[in-house]
Amino acid sequence: MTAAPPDVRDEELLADVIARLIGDSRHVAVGNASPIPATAALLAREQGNGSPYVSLLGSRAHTFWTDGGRELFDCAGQGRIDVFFLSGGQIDGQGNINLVSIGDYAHPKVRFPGSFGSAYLYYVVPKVILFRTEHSRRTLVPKVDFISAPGGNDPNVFRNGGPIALVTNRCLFSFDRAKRRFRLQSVHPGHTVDEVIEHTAFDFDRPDNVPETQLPSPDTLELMRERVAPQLAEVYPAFAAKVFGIRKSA
Amino acid sequence: MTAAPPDVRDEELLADVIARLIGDSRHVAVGNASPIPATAALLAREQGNGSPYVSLLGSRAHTFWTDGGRELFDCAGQGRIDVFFLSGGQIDGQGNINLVSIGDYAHPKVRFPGSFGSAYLYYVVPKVILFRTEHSRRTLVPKVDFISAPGGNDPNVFRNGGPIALVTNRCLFSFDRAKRRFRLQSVHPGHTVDEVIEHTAFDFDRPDNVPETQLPSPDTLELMRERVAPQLAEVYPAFAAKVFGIRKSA
Amino acid sequence: MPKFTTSIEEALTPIGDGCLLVVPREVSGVPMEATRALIRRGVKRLHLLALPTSSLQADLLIGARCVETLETSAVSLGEFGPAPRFSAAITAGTIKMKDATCPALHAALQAAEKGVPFMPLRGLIGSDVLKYRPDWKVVDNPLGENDPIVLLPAIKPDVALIHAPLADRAGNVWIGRQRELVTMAHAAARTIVTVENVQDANLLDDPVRAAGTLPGFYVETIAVAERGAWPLGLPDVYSLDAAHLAEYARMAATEDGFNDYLKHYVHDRRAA
Amino acid sequence: MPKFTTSIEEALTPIGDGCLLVVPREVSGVPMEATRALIRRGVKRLHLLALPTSSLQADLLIGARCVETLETSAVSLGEFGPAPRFSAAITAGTIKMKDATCPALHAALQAAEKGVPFMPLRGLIGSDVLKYRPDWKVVDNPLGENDPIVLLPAIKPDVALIHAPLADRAGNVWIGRQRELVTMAHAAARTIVTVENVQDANLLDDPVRAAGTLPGFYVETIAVAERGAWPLGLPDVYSLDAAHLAEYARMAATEDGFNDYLKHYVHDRRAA
Repeated sequence: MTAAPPDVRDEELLADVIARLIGDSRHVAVGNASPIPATAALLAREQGNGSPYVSLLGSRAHTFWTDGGRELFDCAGQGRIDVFFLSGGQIDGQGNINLVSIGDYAHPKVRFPGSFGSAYLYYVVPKVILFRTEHSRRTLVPKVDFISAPGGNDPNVFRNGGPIALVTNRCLFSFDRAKRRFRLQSVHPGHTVDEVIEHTAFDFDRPDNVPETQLPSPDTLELMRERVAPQLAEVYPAFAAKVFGIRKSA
Repeated sequence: MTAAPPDVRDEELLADVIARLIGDSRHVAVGNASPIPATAALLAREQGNGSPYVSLLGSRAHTFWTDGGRELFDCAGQGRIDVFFLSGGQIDGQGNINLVSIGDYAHPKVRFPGSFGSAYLYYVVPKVILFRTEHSRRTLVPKVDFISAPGGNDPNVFRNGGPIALVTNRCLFSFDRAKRRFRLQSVHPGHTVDEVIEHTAFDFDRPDNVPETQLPSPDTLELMRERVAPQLAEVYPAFAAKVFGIRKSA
Repeated sequence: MPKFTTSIEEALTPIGDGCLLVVPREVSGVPMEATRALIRRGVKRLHLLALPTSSLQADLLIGARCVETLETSAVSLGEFGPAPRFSAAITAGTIKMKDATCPALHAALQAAEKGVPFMPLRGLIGSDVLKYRPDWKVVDNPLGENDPIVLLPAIKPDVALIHAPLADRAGNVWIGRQRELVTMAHAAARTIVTVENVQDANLLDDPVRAAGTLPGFYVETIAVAERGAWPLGLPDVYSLDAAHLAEYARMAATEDGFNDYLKHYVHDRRAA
Repeated sequence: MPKFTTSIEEALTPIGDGCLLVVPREVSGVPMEATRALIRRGVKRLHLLALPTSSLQADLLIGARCVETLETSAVSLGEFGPAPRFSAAITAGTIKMKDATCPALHAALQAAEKGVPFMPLRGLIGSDVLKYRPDWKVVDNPLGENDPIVLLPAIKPDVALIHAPLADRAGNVWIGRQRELVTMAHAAARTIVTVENVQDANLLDDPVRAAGTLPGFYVETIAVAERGAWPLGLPDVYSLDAAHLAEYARMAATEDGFNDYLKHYVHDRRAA
């Protein structure tokens, strides 16, 4: 992905897309090793004059936890986390995610770290944003080999959360919880619908005319570069240097 | 109760009786405002060279809690409290205790503070010692008006604790969990079996010859007066002064 | 996120008539100044949940007719005797009493803290505490066999009201060992805090202080109330006012005496 | 009550072959020196429960063939990549894996802490995590209607093994914000602690320190292990050794490389 206008970096575009998905929320929690979602959350906070409250789980400075490892999950169970991010070694067309293994679970070909908190948070966080930069038939599959967390449930199952969108390096999908299907919302500059279809192994809905993903506005870019980047540097120094530092020195 | 030998105080006799009931335990917890059970627990610890571990719930200095009000109950649920003390506005012949009210629960004649933790601790603490100095037909009744906690349960109900004895100002009863009945073990010096029968409104078993409650040995009295009393003074200064302080200055 | 209010009255705004209000036991820091402010305002029909017991606070609110339902394991003035207005209200049948046992209330709030609909608890079976709690249900342990066990529905208070020694400007509150205050705040929709002092340094920046800190994230409003637990004590800060509590026990023995106490120590005191 | 041992090896005596051993996540203080001592001793058939995840500790124990069953929500070296010995053991089928999700492990230990046979948890239904856990049961919420919910049986570890910054002579251990260490100690039959330092002053005598203290009452044995979490970090004390972890990831990529690592950093290091 190299075709965004020269003055907008891919990371900036993706962070802007995610910030718009976050929208008007009270509390966004971002998992470890997620610099782009972290950028988006901090951007949303700048745009909202301090709201939403942002927790960066990777960092001690940007979290308030004092009740041990259970507090994040208790907090979500209390309805106090509105937005969270999940990914997957595989993601399928029904919004199921796989963080466990490829092949037969009993004798897997590939083993991933594990499901972490996904089998709970996917159900109780109202807006879960799926983020996977690698957009390929290897990652976006018709059916995951292992369901760490399902995209939906029968109506009698208690669930007040789930996926709202899937953001990749090529496009933005929204997720229709009723139909349990993704819908192509926009294609990032420099990419095409045919390319998205070619590299996506699951079926998805799309309008006749798929718009191009909107570029960050000049104001948004300035906020990201001037206000967000310095905060980010505390938790993701390498990322902040690579994405924002260079430009600053330019 | 005034007839114990002049050199042994009633409180000393009762504490010695209770200390023998505590016997060989790991952890004795004593509730608020219980100076005689506290004396007994500290005496047992002196006799056991530091074992059992003693928690005096009234005092911050003599408890280790750092997990809030639930820790006492969690600790008991973990099987880490071996001996506890309970009392009752009414205690009946089946070992049921009443800490709530006299008369119809919906329109009581007398209201007591409430059941506290008894409806849980009575089930999970292996040795619960009932202690009620007032031994009368008003307190020791055929059937309690309200069961804060029952003396026993059907065999299928999870229960690894319950009453082992009832200590009053007149005598010591043991409790037979299988029969759910009290048995008169000994009558304190200066009291008689007929007197116990007269002042007890529930039926109880008794041997043909009821022994007199054994007096504290000279060693025990010395331990109580020299080693226990000073520790006690920290939590129960008035009691320690009245029971032990006077004698010391004598 | 917490709002610092200049008056205790303003901080208490979220506590409306009929509020399900959870308050802590005497040794955990009881917001007595806030309690007097609620009585002055004339709050009505409280469902008061005292975790797991109460003393002067419940007796005052009951005597002042602020309480419709009381849910707790015991109310007593401890060494100062029974709680006279509580006893009078129960025998007169003027409040609805939901008798409980301490661990059941802790567990029911932990259920709300964890976002689960119930918590199991041992004990209780065969007691009249259970008999008079139709909301508590005995089921056969689904993971066991012929093993009856009680399930307690989660309790989600509208408001948790607590008093603590110290807060910082970010609204973090130091609660020390009083961990049930954390559970109360997690379980309740909103938490109101009065504190003795406010410091500039952020409590979460000091790992030692942070260990005993309730994050401001959970706090709605904060007001300063020096000696805000008086005449009760605040653990590790000041002890209770024994003379005053003895006077309360004496005055509150009769309704007239209690009303004199209210006039003198709750209403006039403010005017002065 | 806790026993201070002069050697870490002696402190670890309660951990026998087949032990159900619970250990904390990387950010809560991982007893790595104790882990190396267990490997040197050649402990076998551990049921390792990592609350709720693990990194180097699980990978080392698995590679050294100390683990029969692993129960956790994830194993990874984080920024240093996947956990190579874990991945190899799973694909080779040499360990029994009980996949979980973080809040389920926290809840199952809290059940043991509270002495209840199970805890309910939302989520999970429709996931393969649940499908492969026959010990987790879906029931219809007895307090609800047509409301399926998962019940998790309590987990009572034989031993909890933790590393903390500080203890006192009475065996009280300062754990700060790492509250799951308290839950682990409450849930486990026995708790073994290694610490960086031991101080004379009793931690419980200082209300500020006490708030973050695990009482010695729950502790079986304590040994001093300076930099006992190395090469991992200890929160608020020291950070991880990135160079070493990168070297581990490189060496452990193959079994031979891993064995060289064991020889050099676990076995010889001790001899030296």
